[in-house]
Amino acid sequence: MLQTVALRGSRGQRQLFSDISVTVKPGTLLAVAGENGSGKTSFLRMLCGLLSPDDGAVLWQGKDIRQLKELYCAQLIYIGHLNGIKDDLTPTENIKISAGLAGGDSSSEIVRKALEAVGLGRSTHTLPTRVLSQGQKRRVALARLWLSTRPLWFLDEPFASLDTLAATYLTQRLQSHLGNGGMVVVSTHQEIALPTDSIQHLRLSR
Amino acid sequence: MLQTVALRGSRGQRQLFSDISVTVKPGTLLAVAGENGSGKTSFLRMLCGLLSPDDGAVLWQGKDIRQLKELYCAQLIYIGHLNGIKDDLTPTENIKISAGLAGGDSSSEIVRKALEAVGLGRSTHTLPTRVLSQGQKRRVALARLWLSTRPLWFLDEPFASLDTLAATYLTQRLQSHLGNGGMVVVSTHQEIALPTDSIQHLRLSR
Amino acid sequence: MQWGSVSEFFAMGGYGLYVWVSFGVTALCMFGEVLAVWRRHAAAVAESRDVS
Amino acid sequence: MGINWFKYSSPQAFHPLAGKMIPWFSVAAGLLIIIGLYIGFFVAPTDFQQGDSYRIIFVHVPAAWMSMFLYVIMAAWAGVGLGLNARPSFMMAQAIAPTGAMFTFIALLTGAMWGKPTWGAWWVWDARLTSELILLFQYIGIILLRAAIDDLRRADRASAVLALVGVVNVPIIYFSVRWWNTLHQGASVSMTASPKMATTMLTAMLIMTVGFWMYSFAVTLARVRCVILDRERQPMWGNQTSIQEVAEAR
Amino acid sequence: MSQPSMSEALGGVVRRDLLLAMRHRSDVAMSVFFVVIVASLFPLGVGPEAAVLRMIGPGVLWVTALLACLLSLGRLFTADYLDGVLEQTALIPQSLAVLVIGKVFAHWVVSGLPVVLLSPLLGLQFGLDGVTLGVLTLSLLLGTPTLSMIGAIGAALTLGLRGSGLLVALLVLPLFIPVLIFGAGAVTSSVSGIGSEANLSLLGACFLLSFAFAPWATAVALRIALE
Amino acid sequence: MSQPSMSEALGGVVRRDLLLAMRHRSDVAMSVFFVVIVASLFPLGVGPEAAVLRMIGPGVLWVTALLACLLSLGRLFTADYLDGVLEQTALIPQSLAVLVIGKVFAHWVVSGLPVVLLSPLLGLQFGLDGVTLGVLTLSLLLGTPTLSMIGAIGAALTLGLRGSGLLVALLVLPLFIPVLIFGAGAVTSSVSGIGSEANLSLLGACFLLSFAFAPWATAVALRIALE
Ligand code: HEM
Ligand SMILES: Nc1ncnc2c1ncn2[C@@H]1O[C@H](COP(=O)(O)OP(=O)(O)OP(=O)(O)O)[C@@H](O)[C@H]1O
Ligand SMILES: Nc1ncnc2c1ncn2[C@@H]1O[C@H](COP(=O)(O)OP(=O)(O)OP(=O)(O)O)[C@@H](O)[C@H]1O
Ligand SMILES: [Mg+2]
Ligand SMILES: [Mg+2]
Repeated sequence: MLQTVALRGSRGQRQLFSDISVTVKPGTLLAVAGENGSGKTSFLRMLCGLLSPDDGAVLWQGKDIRQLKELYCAQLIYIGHLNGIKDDLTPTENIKISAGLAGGDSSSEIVRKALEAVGLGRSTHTLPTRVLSQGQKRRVALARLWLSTRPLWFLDEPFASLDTLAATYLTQRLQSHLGNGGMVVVSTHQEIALPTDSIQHLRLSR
Repeated sequence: MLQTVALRGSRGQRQLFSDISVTVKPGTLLAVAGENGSGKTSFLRMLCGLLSPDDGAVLWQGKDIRQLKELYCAQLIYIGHLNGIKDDLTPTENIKISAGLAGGDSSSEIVRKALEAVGLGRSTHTLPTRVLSQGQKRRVALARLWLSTRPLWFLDEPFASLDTLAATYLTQRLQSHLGNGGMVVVSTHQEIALPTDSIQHLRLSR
Repeated sequence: MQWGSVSEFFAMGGYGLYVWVSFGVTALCMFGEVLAVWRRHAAAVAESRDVS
Repeated sequence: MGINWFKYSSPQAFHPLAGKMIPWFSVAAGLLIIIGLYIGFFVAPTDFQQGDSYRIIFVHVPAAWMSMFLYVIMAAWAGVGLGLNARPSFMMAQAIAPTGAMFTFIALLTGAMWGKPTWGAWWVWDARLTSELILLFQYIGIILLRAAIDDLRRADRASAVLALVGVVNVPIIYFSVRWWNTLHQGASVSMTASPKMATTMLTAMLIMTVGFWMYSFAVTLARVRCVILDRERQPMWGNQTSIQEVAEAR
Repeated sequence: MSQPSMSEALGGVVRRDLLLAMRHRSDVAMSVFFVVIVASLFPLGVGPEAAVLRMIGPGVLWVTALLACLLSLGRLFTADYLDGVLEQTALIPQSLAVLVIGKVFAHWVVSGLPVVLLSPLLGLQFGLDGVTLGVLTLSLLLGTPTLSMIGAIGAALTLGLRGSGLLVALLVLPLFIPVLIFGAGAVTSSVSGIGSEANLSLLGACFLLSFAFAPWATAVALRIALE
Repeated sequence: MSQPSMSEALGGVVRRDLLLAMRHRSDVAMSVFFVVIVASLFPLGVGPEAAVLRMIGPGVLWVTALLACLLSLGRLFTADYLDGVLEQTALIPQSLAVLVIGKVFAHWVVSGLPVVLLSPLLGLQFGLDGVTLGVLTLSLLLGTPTLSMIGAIGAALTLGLRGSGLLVALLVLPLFIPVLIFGAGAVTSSVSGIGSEANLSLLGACFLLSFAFAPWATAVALRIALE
């Protein structure tokens, strides 16, 4: 269970949000909405521990994530605006290495399946990621979700530049993750086609 | 009037599209659709002359753009996946300089109006663009459209990472441009809220 | 006191140049720093008055 | 939850306090330096080996000591800032750097002025001299790194890390004369051995040193006040009126 | 339709790059400090003998200038390439070669000019005399823009041909060497009292040659990189 | 839950960086090329007298190695920062300091090791004898990883800042100087027949010191840069 307690965040001189207390229970998704520049990305990075809050705390299973450190990192996946993949490596290599770094199974078979699950055809698996299109790069980044056994996902506008087919794949994956008791925090400008009872909304305003 | 004649394009070993012949008349918009990796970006770059076609030609007012060169560049605006703005300059400086480079009016007043038209509040005009959010950066890039007197616009997924308000602004701007006899080629995964008679669809398939 | 006259004092036994440049530059640096900080403070106060 | 009471120790409260302390330190500095100079020039005898050139010692050694002390103090504030996430200690570190750089420059310059008559060269690439030059580069690096970062929070913490890393150089400077065979003079003041210098010389030097300390306190505190005002002007700490009152309540 | 004049376009490119450089006022100070520090490294490594220092001085200073150029070459096009400004530049209705001259000029003002202005001081460190200092400054004034110009080709090619950077090195470094030899040669011959006119005019020829061809080659390389 | 062992995480980081280096093998070639060119420029610029060359050889070679390290520092974290790999690395459930060691090691293998392996050949150019060549290689073997380690701190501190190539030079060169002095000192003392043990053990001390503190400082600096 992920909890925020009176979280306050600012960038530079600007306070973005304050006094945010939400709870994300297993099997639920928190959709963070808000205008451009309202602080969605900052909020997500704070939940990951990449950004430190001005005030308040983020609790995982009741413990402050600043105490948990690596133990907390082992619970989460974060996919930000940046894809976090190496342009000069192929999708296969990228996913293989990041699966290895996550401590999971990284056999070629599994990596191939993950890439196919996200709709990348065989022929693209061995091209350098640099030559892929915007949407294909995003798919490579998202393929990590298909390998993951971690409960906590933070996705920053995962649907951006995906076509409708890829968006469906992603929605299905989110649904199955929630079904397994996973937790998701996602920022997006779009509607998410999931059962409403599993979605909780948070709106940041400027 | 923009015309393509039996255009064929390929990247690496892969043929992306072939035999594309479309005509974009003044006051109309060409919406290019297609899955991720189907070649939308490549098609747009080809229309700008950044990429050379394998076969066929792009004609502007009946003349091949490879002959026209700089004369053709003076007719168009291209906004790609990359924003083409300098992270270390402020939005004002960025727009001012790119207006100057386009040979247009670049008075502070006009620049300010353009930034406000795209929904960027005063306080963000003088921050370095680096600290802005993803969507705010995109807005800065799009602000160029409000300064432009050029007839031909190429927009590559302009709606990506914009919030709904910004998307409305953009749609309105597109409409007024078309109303003035402008031409737009846009690639997007979303529906565009414009009168259907001014939209022409092109679907690229893999 | 070992100095017979003022000029003897300034000559510093032939090492006047070295000694006085040392002390002079030190004094210059220290006074300069004080002046710079003082002016910066004045400017900061003036500006914070402008803002409010 | 992390305890962050340092974060709330208010710079606003510190500003007038510093304002009250500055005059005392300034007066002390002025008096001590005048006394030190008087003893140095009129009481201390001429050295039988070096003649009167040795009188450079009265600025050289205090400046050299200050350059090292101030670095250590700056690094200590930086460390406290990093450890407790305390903004005021970063401000102290920021305020000390220019003064430290200035004393380093003075030590180098007066050393060069001394070296010409005694060693016959302005500059030699000796361990003590080189490491002192490195110290100057370190100060400049810290100042420039801060200037290169717009975000205050990052600027504070990045220059703090750099300051801490650079501390290794200080013992190198201090012990270089003992560790290597250098042209430069070894320590003549030490805790263990009795002073080798004439007592008047030593007295003058020590008084000058204390004077330089007082000067550093005064200038640093004054600069901290500027830093506080500069930072408060940005609306982060809100409450503009109270800042103006603070500024005027000097 | 709206089309910028050549001076407008050139001015815009130069202004943007200078503005970027001035964004942090410490930028220029930095290249000065870099040169000072590197020039002081050599006495540290080589040892303090004055005769040796005077002998290696010209070479060391020239290598230092070259390195300052080389270090800052990375920011010539890479940033523009990554943030999409380069493709916008390619779409400006002016000859790309002209715009390249603008970019190279701005780059030189920030990274080359400070070194030129500083060189007399550095020369003093190495014990060079008055006339030689003049020759040093003049040779750098002719040589550093040439290096920037040639470097631009390399920088542009590196954008396009990621895999074959060795080819780039093979192509550009040999072009750097003559400039270095003529430059250092001019200073050395002045140190030993021989006239330095021959070397200086060779440097001038290098400058003209690079001015005539480098922008064009760079523009072509950039278009290839953008495809 | 799935948590990589330390060796898995370290291995992953090293493997990715080496794989990337193999993708553009030119990077490796570049630093070798740089060293060869700069080292060969000196005999060209200074003149062919054997005695002078032997005297300046150790210093020039060490300065060259130092500069090669400096030039390649930009590659250490910048790319990872821009494409988001760095923030993913910071989220790996292992101490970031350990992962930094992995990255620095991979960087050294690509940019430092080739220089070490090449150094005997370069030493021959300057007329160094057999024992001295050994000392040169050994000193570089101890010194270049130290340089990479120290350089990593500077690279991390200046991540994402403009003009960072020069800023990084300014920040790390002061810390490089002791390494340079001990390294060049070891070789010089071997040239003049004095034992080089003292300098070599000082180099060793520098290595241990930097190994103990630099990764930690770098990790802190990276977290600051990512905020
Ligand atoms: C640019 C050249 C020089 C530099 C950078 C320099 C640096 C320093 C430093 C850092 C100290 C303080 C360290 C300590 O207390 O052990 C010091 C102390 C001292 N220096 Fe220098 N120095 C230079 C030239 C000279 C010269 C030319 C002389 C005289 C011949 C000299 C005489 C002394 C003396 C007597 C002390 C006091 C040592 C003690 O009592 O502990 N210095 N110098
Ligand atoms: N140094 C600074 N000074 C002032 N404001 C800053 C500074 N750094 C960041 N900001 C502001 O902080 C906000 C960061 O927002 P963030 O990236 O979290 O937004 P977001 O909700 O993810 O937006 P988007 O939908 O566009 O991705 C922006 O509004 C930006 O202008
Ligand atoms: N060297 C190459 N070899 C093989 N295929 C390549 C090569 N370079 C590019 N491609 C392919 O060309 C296509 C480029 O597509 P483009 O970027 O135009 O797509 P797009 O329609 O804009 O996609 P998106 O919606 O994701 O932006 C991709 O499918 C990519 O895999
Ligand atoms: Mg965002
Ligand atoms: Mg595309």
